[in-house]
Amino acid sequence: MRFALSDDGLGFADAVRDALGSVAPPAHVRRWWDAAETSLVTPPFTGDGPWQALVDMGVVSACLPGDVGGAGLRFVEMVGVCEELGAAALPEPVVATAVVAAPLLADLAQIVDGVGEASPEVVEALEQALDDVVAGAAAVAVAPQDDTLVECADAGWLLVEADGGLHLVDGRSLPANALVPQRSVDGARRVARLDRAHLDLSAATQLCGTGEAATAWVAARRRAEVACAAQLVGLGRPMLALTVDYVNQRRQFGVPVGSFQAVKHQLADAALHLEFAVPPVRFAAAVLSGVEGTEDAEWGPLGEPQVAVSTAKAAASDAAEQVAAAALQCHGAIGYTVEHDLHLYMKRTWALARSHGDAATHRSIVATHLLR
Amino acid sequence: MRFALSDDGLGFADAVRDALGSVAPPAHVRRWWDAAETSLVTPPFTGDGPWQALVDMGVVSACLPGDVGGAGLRFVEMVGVCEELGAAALPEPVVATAVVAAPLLADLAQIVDGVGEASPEVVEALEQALDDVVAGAAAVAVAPQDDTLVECADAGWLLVEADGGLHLVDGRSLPANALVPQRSVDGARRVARLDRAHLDLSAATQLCGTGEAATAWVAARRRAEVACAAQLVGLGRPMLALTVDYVNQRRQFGVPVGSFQAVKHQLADAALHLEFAVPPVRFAAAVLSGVEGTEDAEWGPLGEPQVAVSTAKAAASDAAEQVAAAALQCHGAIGYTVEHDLHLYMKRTWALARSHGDAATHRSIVATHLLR
Amino acid sequence: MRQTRRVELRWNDTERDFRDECRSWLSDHVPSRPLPSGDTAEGFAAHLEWEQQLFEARWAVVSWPERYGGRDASLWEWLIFEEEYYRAGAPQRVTQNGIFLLAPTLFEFGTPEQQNRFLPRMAAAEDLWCQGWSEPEAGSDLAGIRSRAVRDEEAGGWRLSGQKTWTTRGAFCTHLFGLFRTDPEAERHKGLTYFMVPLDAEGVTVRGFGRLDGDEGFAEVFFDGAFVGDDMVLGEVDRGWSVAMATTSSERGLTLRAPGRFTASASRLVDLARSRDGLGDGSTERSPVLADEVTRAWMDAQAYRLYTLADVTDIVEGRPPGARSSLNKLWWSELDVHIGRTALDLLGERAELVEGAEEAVAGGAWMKAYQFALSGPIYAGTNEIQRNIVAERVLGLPRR
Amino acid sequence: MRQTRRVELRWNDTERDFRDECRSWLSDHVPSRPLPSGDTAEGFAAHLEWEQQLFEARWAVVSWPERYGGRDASLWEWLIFEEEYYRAGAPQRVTQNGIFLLAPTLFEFGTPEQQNRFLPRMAAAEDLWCQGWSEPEAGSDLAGIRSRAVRDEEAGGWRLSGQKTWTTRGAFCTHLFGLFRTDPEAERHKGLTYFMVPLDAEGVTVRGFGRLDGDEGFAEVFFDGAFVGDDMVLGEVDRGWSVAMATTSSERGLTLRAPGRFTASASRLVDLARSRDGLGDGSTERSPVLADEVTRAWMDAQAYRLYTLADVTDIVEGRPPGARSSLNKLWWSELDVHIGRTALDLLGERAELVEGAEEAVAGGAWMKAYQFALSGPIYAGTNEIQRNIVAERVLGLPRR
Repeated sequence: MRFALSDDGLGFADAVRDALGSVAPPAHVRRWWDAAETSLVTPPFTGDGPWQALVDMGVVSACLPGDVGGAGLRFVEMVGVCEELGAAALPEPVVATAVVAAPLLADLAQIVDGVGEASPEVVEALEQALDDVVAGAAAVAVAPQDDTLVECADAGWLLVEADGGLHLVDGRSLPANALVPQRSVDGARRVARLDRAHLDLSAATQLCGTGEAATAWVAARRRAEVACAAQLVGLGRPMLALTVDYVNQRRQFGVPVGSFQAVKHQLADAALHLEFAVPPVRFAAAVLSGVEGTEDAEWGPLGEPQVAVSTAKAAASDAAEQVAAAALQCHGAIGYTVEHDLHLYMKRTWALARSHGDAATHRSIVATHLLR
Repeated sequence: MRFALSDDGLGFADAVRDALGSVAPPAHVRRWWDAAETSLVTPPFTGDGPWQALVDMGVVSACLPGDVGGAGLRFVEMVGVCEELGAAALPEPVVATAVVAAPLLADLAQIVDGVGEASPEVVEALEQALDDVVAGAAAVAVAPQDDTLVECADAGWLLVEADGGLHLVDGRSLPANALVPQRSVDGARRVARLDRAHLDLSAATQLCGTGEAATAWVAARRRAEVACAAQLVGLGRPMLALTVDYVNQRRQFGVPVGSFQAVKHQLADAALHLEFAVPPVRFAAAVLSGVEGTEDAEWGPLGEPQVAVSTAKAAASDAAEQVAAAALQCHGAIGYTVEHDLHLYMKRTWALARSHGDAATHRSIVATHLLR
Repeated sequence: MRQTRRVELRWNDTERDFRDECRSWLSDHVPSRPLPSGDTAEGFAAHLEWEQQLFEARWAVVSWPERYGGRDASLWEWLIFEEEYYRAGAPQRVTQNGIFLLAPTLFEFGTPEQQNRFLPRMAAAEDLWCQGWSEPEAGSDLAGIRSRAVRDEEAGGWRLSGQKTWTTRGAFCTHLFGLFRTDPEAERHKGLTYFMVPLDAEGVTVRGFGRLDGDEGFAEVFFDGAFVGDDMVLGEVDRGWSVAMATTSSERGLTLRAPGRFTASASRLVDLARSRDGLGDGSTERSPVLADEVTRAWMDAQAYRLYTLADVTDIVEGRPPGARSSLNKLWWSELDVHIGRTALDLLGERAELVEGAEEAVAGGAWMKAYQFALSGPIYAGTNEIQRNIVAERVLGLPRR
Repeated sequence: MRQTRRVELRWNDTERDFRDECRSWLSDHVPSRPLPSGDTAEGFAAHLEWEQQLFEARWAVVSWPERYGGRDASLWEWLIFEEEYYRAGAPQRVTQNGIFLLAPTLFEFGTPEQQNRFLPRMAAAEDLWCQGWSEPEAGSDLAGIRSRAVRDEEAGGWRLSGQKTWTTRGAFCTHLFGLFRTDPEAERHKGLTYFMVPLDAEGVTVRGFGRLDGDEGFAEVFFDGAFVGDDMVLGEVDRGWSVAMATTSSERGLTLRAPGRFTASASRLVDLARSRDGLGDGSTERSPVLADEVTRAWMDAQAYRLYTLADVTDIVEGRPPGARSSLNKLWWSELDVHIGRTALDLLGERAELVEGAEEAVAGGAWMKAYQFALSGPIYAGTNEIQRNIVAERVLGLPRR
């Protein structure tokens, strides 16, 4: 038994945190906000900047197998990285590409290869997409059939779920009106609605419709849920840190605001819930990665992948929202301005807490498993 | 518009509070606890003591019409009295008799009189029961068909709901095994399960089965719910007062415990919720009493009797439980002993909060009205 | 002998007529499409037009005397007005800070000359007042105010210097009211004076800045030797604290937050829950859990309404609410957050979408409302301060 | 080069064997009917028998060295033991205060003579230890202790006087450990000494009194010149505070509250919810709301389990938890209250019924458990104190 990040996973997360500290400070996030004033199309991110830095570090392709140029990491080795990407409120679609879509592409490539079902065009597109990920030339997004929002408004590649299977669509060939950008309260978010009426889903884009593909798809969606949870616990940290700094420094009634018990207890509670949300998130990542031992019957319902995932997302959503609320209240009026950085993290928290299923939805999933 | 107790209602409540202060101190409640050590049969209460004092003040018969010896008060004039009976944690079944069962008896007597449906035996029993209430010779309890607990383990009269109508049963003629006393966490409570197998419900006990009787029965149950809510907000007051006294006096770390913000805020929150539970309780009583204006469409769903009632009970249950929790936590270990009076009120709160429908049940009733 | 007072839940005929008139006027005049936010330059202008319409129809300040543009409305009628106003979905009141915070102080402490000069123009939205309480170092702790007013005997007035901040709609207003330190030797609550300041005075600089919801709703106001005459002092010199307390107690008390706003929001929340954007067909397990939250919010709004009716009864019968107004503020501010939060939970994934997003429900109004609600537990004395007040003044715990 | 450490969620073969042995023994020996409460005289005797059985099978103190009756079990094995113990519904441990609070201190500060004298008898439930921390004027503020120990040079020991209170099961125990003031001049944390005291010593009087749940679970202990020898001092004279802190940190930390107790309670709550006594057929709107509470409780118990696994990993790898043990205490104590409260909510009207009521579900065990849980946020340092500690020592807020 050893329930902690692996040395590799921890080292990778530390390296990403250090890198983001210099290439993705709050000022970087604000540039995405500023860009949204004039256009909701994603600003270019494939040039210099954090995206390229993370490509160079091997983050974007980390979960791809070695033979296509990745590092063959399991999701569980990346969960710490997802926390760091959350803590930086990074606008670039790294999480969606690296831990959700890219490994799905790899899974599908393997399935297609084994079954030989897809058309040559789509096999070629698949290779091209994988190459793009390795080169950092494009982001990849997924578009589920239930029409939840697409998390990257102009992904280079799009994996679209439609009746009968999955389609790989070249984002750069999409009609302009197919992905409709949606303005978010978080000005650095770029989400979009997929307008299927303007999409050409033909045999030429159909990847496969086998049971194996469906399994890979479910796994990808679960990774998305846990990766979102990991970002949320990550987001909690800068909110808490900013607040601790502020209340230590701000004086009212002749003493630091942080010396009031009401402030102490709000922040202690927020820290408590944040700390206790981390283990469920990391455990869910381990379950999804098939870490040895997770199949042990001793885990009980928690060993069922969807229960582990939903437990993680519910805990992370609630904890991050609690931290956000405590942070704002303890900042007082200064936190209520857009000149202070707090809102950058807080608004992302509001968005992610309800993305990929909110706490109530995930608890109802767990309830069904427990009480059925 | 005048939303406050009437002068009469307020004066009556004040008089009851004063009287209970001398005839029903915590030591009186403890006598009922002590009696439960040896037997769960209700100790005699129709002699000296609070019951007789309240009979003498006209509380027990207050809601009966003047022509049978009552004072003809509406429930809304008695809601303040119910709060005081709650605040004293009075063990005697005054509420159940005075505001629930006695006015139901009076309603039924009127219906029976008008319809001429019941047997002469039962008409006579009805008269006898009313006389007993006026004389303070017996308590009256109700036993609904859903077999909720009967709130007086040895009522002189029992109004039993059974298929097809209501029955009036002479408690003193009941077989010993018909009312099975149930030990409660509150040693001063005397609740019982009615074992219908040992009950003789014949035509001789059948009061009436008309629509009017059903309406009177529904009204009685709603009065029971609101009266329970009123007792709960009443119970909150001594718990809060004991705690305020204690934290003002108890010193730790060189200062009174009550000077700590964590203590202040818990108690401020408890007081807040208690204060805001009172108006819904009194409003519900007004609606049930048909106070002029309550039928105004401006009230919206709140004007519907069951919505008003359920809003009151949910708010009172939650508020009283919150006060209990804050009171115990702020007392610390001393509150965790049975030598301190706090537990007398706290345990009654736990019981009443779930009696006559708990908060979740009543909120679900309101939800159904709002969202159907 | 005095007549016995009973419970009375009927509005009398005058009140019913008042409601009918109000409802009918609002139904004819409330813009069918919501105005743009009054906390932006463009939206503020639109709101000003609306304020002028209100004034002309004598709905701007119903509880004021007729000579200032009011209707001498009773407290009960004022409650009715507010209920109808919010139920009709009428625009936010950008004149609110003057009318609800400064005016009660002017009525109590102003000279007749000041009253005649300022009140009618305030009612007509000709003068637009913002509050200048907070400073960078004085938020919850108002006594920490550092802005100063130095006597200019020659000019017959005062020179102001220092900085105010978090001044709501300061960038769009014409006047500011607030406290300045007139006795630099005095400590904390002492030596402060209540001034009214035209924002176009020389030496006053206003800089707008962004609020959480993106609107330019806040301003910093810098004073660099700006001159105001003695006629701009409200109440006694060096006694500004007690003058201001009358105002902040209005801010916390009944006048700022009639229940109408919250019962209207709660009704809209219920409507949202019933719609397909809310609980939809109610087929998931998640639905009853959210239905329960909606119900809690609705019940809490009703409790606030009933509590206010009881409060007004007390006031009318001469039992003043006192420190209980802190209870009010705790209740409505936390209720408002709960309503907003529950709406976001109902909207789920779409909660993040705001004005301009085609998929946003109600144009993103719920997210906007939530962000606005979040300021409630912060301004007008944080809820931490309010809880202290309840504990110390209502319950009698030691002040330490 | 050191091997790269990975995530590892498998119990190794030794641990699995340990679990199997433990589970099988418990399944053969746990009484099929719950024992009467160990906090009554009658129940205490029954629990003592059980403790002796545990000891004979070497399950009493699994993590202790074999020479004292333990199994040298690792922290992981100890977690497994606790999980199996509570899962099996085995009796409460009336020896707990000695084993979990005094023993760690004895291991750290005791002389070899003290260890040999006390540990085996403690493990065998021959000596029964209660704690003597609290005094009427020293609860959360342990430094306020007034009980005194005065040097008796002639007799080679100390004379104790004063009063301890809220001593759990004090009426049934044989020994007490606690702090006494040895330097009357010293203030607060200084001049205290850690003593072990036989309760049958002359000058010691024990008076049991009733706990919330009605059991005689508490005692007051009065000292009137009771003599103890130097061999009953644990650690250095006048340094008792730091000795005691090691113990209270055990009380707050890992050793007192393994997750097994809470995961077992949460599972029972789930079972209750699934039964007819709980949500029944789930046909009412109320059910999903309560199902949500049950799910929260279950999830929080799982979070505690996972947090503990991460904590133990840290400890095993040499990263000590430090002040984070305050987080633990906050979590388990509030989780425990939530589990109990949710059970009462499921039971509704029948929640009030207790042992002896024919209609009581599970013999009233849930109400009993709820009342027990309510002590969690109070004892071992109130949760208010714990939140201060988290804020000050984990987050770094000013102590004031």
